[in-house]
Amino acid sequence: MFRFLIKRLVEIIPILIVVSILIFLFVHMIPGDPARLVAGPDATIEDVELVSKELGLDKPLVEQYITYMGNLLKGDLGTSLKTNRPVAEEIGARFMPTFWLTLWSMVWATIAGLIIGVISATKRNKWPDYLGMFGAVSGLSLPAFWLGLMLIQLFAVTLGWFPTGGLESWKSYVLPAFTLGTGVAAVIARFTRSALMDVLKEDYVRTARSKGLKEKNVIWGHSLRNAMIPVVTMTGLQFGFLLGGSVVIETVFSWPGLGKLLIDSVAFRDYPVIQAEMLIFALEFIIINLIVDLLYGILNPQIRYE
Amino acid sequence: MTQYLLEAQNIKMHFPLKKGIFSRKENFVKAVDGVSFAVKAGETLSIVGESGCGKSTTGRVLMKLLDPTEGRIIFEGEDITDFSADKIRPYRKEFQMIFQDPYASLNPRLTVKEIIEEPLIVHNLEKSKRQERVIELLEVVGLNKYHANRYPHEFSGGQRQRIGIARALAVNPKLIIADEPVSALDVSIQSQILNLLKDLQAEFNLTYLFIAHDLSVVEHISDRVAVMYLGRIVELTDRDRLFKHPLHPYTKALLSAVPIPDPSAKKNRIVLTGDIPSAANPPSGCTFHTRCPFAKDVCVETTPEYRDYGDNHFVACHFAEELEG
Amino acid sequence: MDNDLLLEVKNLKTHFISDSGTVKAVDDVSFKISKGETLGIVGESGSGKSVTSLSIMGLLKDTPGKIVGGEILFEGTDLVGISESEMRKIRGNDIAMIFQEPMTSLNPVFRIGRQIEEAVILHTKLSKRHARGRAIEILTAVGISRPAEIIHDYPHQLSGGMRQRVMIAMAMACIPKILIADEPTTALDVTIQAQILDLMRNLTEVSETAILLITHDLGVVAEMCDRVVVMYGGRAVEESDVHSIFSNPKHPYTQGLLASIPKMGERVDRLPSIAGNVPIPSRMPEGCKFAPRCPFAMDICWEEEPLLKEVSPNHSSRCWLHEEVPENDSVFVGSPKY
Amino acid sequence: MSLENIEARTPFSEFWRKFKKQKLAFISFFFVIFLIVLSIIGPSIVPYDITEPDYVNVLSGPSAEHWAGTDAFGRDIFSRVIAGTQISLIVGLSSVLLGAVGGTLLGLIAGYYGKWVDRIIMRICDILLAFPGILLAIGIIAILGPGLSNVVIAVAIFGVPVFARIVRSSTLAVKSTLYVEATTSIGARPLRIIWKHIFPGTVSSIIVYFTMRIGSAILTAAALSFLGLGAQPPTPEWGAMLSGGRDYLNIAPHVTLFPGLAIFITALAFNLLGDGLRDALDPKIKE
Amino acid sequence: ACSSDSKDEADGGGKEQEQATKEGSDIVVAVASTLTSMDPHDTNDTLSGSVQRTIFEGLLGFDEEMNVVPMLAKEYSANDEATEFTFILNEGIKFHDGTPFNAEAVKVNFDRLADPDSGLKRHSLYSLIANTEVVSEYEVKFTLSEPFGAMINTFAHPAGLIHSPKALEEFGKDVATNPVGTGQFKFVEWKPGEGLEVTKNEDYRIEDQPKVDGITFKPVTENGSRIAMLQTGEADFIYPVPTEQADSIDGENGIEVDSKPSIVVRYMTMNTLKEPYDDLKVRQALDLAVDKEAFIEVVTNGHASVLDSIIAPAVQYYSKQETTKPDIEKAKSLLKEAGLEDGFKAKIWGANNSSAMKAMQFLQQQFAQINVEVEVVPMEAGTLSDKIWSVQDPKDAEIEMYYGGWSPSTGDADWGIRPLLGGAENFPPKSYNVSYYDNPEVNGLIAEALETADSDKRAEAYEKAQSLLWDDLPWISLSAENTISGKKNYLTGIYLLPDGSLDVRNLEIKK
Ligand SMILES: Nc1ncnc2c1ncn2[C@@H]1O[C@H](COP(=O)(O)OP(=O)(O)OP(=O)(O)O)[C@@H](O)[C@H]1O
Ligand SMILES: Nc1ncnc2c1ncn2[C@@H]1O[C@H](COP(=O)(O)OP(=O)(O)OP(=O)(O)O)[C@@H](O)[C@H]1O
Ligand SMILES: [Mg+2]
Ligand SMILES: [Mg+2]
Repeated sequence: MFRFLIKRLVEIIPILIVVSILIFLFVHMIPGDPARLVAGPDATIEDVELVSKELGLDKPLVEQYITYMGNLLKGDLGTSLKTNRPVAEEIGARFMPTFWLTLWSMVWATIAGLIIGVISATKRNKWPDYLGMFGAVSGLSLPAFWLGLMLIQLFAVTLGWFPTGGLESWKSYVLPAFTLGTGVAAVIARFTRSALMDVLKEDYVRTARSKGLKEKNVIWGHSLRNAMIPVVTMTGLQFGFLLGGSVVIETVFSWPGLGKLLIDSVAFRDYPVIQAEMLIFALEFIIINLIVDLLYGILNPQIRYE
Repeated sequence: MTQYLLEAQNIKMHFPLKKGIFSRKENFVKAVDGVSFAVKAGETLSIVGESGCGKSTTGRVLMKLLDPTEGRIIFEGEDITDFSADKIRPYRKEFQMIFQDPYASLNPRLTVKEIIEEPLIVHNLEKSKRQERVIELLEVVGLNKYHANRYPHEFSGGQRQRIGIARALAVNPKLIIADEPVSALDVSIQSQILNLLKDLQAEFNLTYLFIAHDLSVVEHISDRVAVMYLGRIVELTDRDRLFKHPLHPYTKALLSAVPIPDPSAKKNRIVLTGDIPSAANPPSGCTFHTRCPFAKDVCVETTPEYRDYGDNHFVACHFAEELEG
Repeated sequence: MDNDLLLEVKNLKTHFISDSGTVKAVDDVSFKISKGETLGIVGESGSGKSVTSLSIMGLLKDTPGKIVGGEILFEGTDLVGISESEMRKIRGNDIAMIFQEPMTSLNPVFRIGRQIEEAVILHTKLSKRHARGRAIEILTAVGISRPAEIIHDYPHQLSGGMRQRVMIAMAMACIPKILIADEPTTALDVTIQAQILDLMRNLTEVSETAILLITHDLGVVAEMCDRVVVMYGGRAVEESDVHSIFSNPKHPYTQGLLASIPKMGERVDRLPSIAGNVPIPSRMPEGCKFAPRCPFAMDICWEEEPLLKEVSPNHSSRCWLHEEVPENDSVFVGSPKY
Repeated sequence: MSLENIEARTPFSEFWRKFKKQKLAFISFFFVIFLIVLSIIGPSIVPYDITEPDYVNVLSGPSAEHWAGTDAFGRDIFSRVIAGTQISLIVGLSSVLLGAVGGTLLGLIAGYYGKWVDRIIMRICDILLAFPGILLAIGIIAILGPGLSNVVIAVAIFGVPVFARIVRSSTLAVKSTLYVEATTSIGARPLRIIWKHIFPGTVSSIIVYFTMRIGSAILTAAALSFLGLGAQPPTPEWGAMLSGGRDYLNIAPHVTLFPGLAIFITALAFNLLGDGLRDALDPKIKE
Repeated sequence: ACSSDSKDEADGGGKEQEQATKEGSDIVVAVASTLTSMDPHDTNDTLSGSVQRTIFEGLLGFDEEMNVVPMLAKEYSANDEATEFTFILNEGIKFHDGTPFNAEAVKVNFDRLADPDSGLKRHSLYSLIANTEVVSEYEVKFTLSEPFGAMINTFAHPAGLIHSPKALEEFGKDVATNPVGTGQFKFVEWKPGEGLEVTKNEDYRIEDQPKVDGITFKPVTENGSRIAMLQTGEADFIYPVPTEQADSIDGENGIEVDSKPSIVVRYMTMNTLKEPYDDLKVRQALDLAVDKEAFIEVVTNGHASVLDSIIAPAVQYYSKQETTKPDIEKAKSLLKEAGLEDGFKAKIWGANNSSAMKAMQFLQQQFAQINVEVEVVPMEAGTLSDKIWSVQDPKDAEIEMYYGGWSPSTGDADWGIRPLLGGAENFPPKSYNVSYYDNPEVNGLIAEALETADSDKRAEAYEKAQSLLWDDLPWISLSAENTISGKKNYLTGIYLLPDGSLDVRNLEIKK
């Protein structure tokens, strides 16, 4: 297992290099001159040129890439063109809020999704199933910003239970985590339902029943763990997406997270920040895939590492 | 030397073993590990053996659906082993396959006509003649033209197997590799298909390579029989010889294990101990030594030679002579 | 002998009701099993063998199937009406079952040990430790050589034969009164099949467990069973002791079946065979279900279904021929019409 | 009994029978048909001109004349929502269609040819997946310019890797079936095999995912509108209407409510339809 | 309740309502975007500028009417040629780090600004400073390389705020995150994305000020969320308040909305090098088609006033022009005269935020009346700037109509006219003249006004220029915007200046 981990970690490096080149090219392909944006609309051409020189944007692209990669290898992500702060600091400050928000969203969404999914699968084509799936699909069909603004109106402004936004205490997590999680809960519920329905048709479920086990044990003990295998992949994927930060929710809830930073950086063509964020997303994806693979091994002994 | 229709020379097929996502592929499943035999025109050669011993894989290699790890395939004296997909295409007319599973081997989305027509299209038969040929084939296998526009799921297992046979016959092949064509069928249908295969052989002078695990079926249909164990042929000879004077201990055990549908029959059975070893990790020496009641030290150490015991009775056992009595 | 009667199935009817129609999967099946006896059920695919066994086990709940008639008397109580919780006490304890597919019938994510212990703990209230002991014991009994190690393995680490042995161990763990074995060896090779059949025979001899053996292999029936029920199209068409079935089959279907299997050592050029196809269960013919394939079909066969009648002592058959042509036991011998 | 006289059960009738049993999906199916009809005739049956402003009557709530009230320019929201069906459906359908076509091709190629072709295609898809969708959209819209067709392209690109994955996995499944092997043994060329045998085998999973994806495509387009990257005004695209009205959320909630509801119901209908299709097309689910 | 003309209602919503109460003495200000920098010399967004104003002071500043008022400087003088500016400084002032404020400190700051190599975004404002001379401990003299009449306002510009020289030396470019000034509040902490906190400067030079313990600035981008924060009391002061909601929240939940004229103007430019906009008649026709009153009602919900020059009334040297009433008939006949009786097709560019889209749609609707079919092309900021500034040859410029806004941050007419309409010198990419308007007469007047520091002469030149521009219509003037802020009614003395920066000098919490 240790060897497996090492091997997987080593594999990350070439992927990140390819990703970094792609990102670099993509980011520079988007029209828009950061110097102009940084200097502001009332800047004169001299200002812009000055800024451009200051930021090193006057150099050829290849040279810029080499500098960028050189710094990257030294562990230096550069400085934000917009705020002049080190990129590491900009991202560092926003990473944990995004991470915790994602984590809490995933936690409730997974629990709720699993419960709804199990109930739906066991009460297939009866009203709890319809209700559960209707609820789940509704969760997928609501525009997030609308839901967020509605929740703020109800729970923050009218009832005053939770803050409207920002990150102050545990209460700050409730509304954004709820909003962010609804879609995920819906997806998990649907995946769980269909995976469990497949599993319930398996022979070993019949075997479990033939032993005289209670239905509760048959489902939660014997079936769910098997059904979790596809659910885990999907949950991992969702987790990966959410870790990138959700622009819409961060905007609505004034959340100091990565998604908002990305949008702001794009608006300013803040290349170092965009590039660093993208690299981090790619890394997150890889790590999550790794965790999913490990979970796979735990859930399914057939694919356990040697 | 007689001209063989098909010769398999020391065929090996090793699949890289990918055990889950966590390990590197370093092991191989030796599905077929050095199989040689030759099929004469017009005869039926059967291959029997237990599940996983490499029967289907051998069939697939001979059909050029898999590229063997080692060995040569000679068809009508021509070595076709290394032919590319394009080069082999015209030869495919000459040998066709019937599959074990009549449910999975027919595309559920195509009508019977489309299924049977496909080889005709692939081998460029004129459009005008195809329709006729399809109806002709349907009749040959005991169906009729009313069935042409139906979908496979509307047919019973036996009927589907007939469709599969019609497809194989469409291009007038010389050789048919039948991979357990009756195993999935009901007992009462099995005999219909066996009879059909026999009739067709007589009518079109077909050569069969018949893969099976049911010894009573094999005895009924074959001219010669090869017994496989763990990727190798352990015994090959005429049907009568094999059933009356088996030499290899495995063949003997196999024959004695077949349940006889007669409650008053006398059973003196050789019940083997142990399980079939895995093809990924076959035992040393004679691969059968782990279950062989007569195994000696030499069996553990050296692989027995596959030799002609006389009268084209091939066997791979160190003690074939001693055990004969 | 009647004191030994364990299970009596009377006129069982199990239908699958869906909006596309009713499938009468089992329609009038009756048989009895006594202590220590092995009853075989043979029949073609779809003839209702598995549904019969699932009906006895009360495992139809998750399917659209429903017992619509008949009784299943287990030691005098009718299992058809009893509650799920009472049924659970019987399941796995008094009546246990092994399934056709050893490859898929074990839960892939749990260790072997746990899967055996589960049933033991449930029905015997043994402690976990003792249950483990019992698991090892029973694994030894089914001929597994390193039981203490095997209980830590996962199903995929075992071969098919071993898995089926584990399944048998699981079923035998609580020493049931009846073991229902639904095609226990169909997926196995002949040499392994021989081992498993041997094993089952020995086990039941020791514990006096009765076996309901479902199969389509007449060879297996001949070797294992005391009595045989032949099913066709959801009906029991013939029932008798094993010897008279093989030596003196009454029903044309049974006769055809016996004739059409190639027998080792008997060379024939062409096999006799039953014409036609296995009927589609949702579209069973009126009258006798075998009529469309029967070489002796008469007008009445198409119109009215015959009843299962005793045609000689302890030998019943469901055929109009017995009414018309008394004792016509040599119809197929010598000159098969197929 | 001969087979000739049993009533023909084509794959379609089998599907239809199972599909009819999915009540929610069945209703959704008719709703989707209704939506499609509405999107065709909608613009010509609306009571008001959808661009004509009425500065006297801005932000008035639902009333007898304006069933869903008016927006900031005094335009009739009901008419705009109805007329917007067309554009929103086109965005949803065409972006998914585009993504599906691209993804299906990639998935078929990756799945059929395997080996390095597969690895390269799948790595590209992974990278595409890891790319934040919004950035991709901004990039694409920045490069190609604003406008609905580019929104469609952006949303389509999100779909490509997902379709590719799905199609690849069903390609692998179909590729390993005996009937594909049988066709290979006949000597059929890869193109024929892919087109005649493998592609039809993947269609059901494509259709299922297709319908489910439409809902999220409409929502993605709405999220792009939220960021100001959506349809050009005054196009009555629902997402644009919804995000345009968000500044009035507490004074004129009807401005967002109706387009929001339209998005919700449409997404819901397509999702439920997809669910139902999955159950009806999945051979594993037998009643 | 608040309308554009109730300038003096600094403290009052119209409605009677309960007095809200506040615990503690720290206030929270929610703002619309994230802060970029705390280095005034290197900042170009108003928001960061207004936060900097709480930490720093400049030599001069603005009052509520955008008049230049003394701050760190007691008094100032300039020579007639507008090349020499002398400041007498207040004495006894200390920076937050204890460094004394004196002429040397001023010199360090302006040398930094004037040095092109320092790479500061605001360098160009001060690039004319040829020499800064410490005359005495509390007197500095600036010498410009060429006359620049608007220089006084430039000194009052938020970019001219004074850093502690010690901090500059210690932190270098990192003063951006370690601001040390002389202002009422000391910098405490700035968490990226979360907000910036300042605390009371106990040693502030004016007794009793400031009256609150600290301020936290929080970025809250979404309008609805910002308002919700004010409603729940999570924020005490928010800005901007979206015009749509300004009236509805005023007077509820203890909220007062303050809507006051600003120096921000909204207009639509036309590319005067391009057909048909090169024809004055066409421009006149377009102008006549737009109902500006309606624009203000529909687009800004009344929180603006009709722009009756090309600069806002609060800008220095503004001179009111005659507004025209919309006249569709006349507009049509003008088009006919220009040979375009069937109208034409056009594209209007603008930002992709909701208010710009609204404005562009409004214009689209108005022009439709004279058969001018306009396609609205909203663009994301970076793309838009690229489209505008990547033009090398004016003839290649794609731009036709453009909806934009301008805030002349110096408060002087020069910065309100020159970059936008100041001739070929200011065509993109050099500056922001997207009308590609080049009128020698106007150019002459602009130059003339810069050659003197004499207010009267300058006023005269700008008056002429404004009138010329008004008639020549390089753009359609739409509105002079209001700045709208919302606060809890226990706050007094906090308001927005016309340039959008925040004044908290007299901030107090009513108990
Ligand atoms: N594509 C493959 N990749 C890896 N292993 C394979 C592959 N195909 C077959 N094998 C392995 O090769 C061995 C022989 O398989 P094969 O299908 O030839 O057996 P068989 O004799 O036909 O068995 P059966 O009677 O069950 O059909 C088995 O262990 C199987 O798992
Ligand atoms: N869950 C189900 N839903 C609907 N019909 C079913 C179901 N299970 C079984 N049937 C029907 O009942 C009939 C009897 O099936 P059963 O499984 O008992 O056959 P069998 O004799 O065990 O066949 P095999 O030898 O193939 O196992 C079949 O025709 C089948 O279609
Ligand atoms: Mg095989
Ligand atoms: Mg069965």
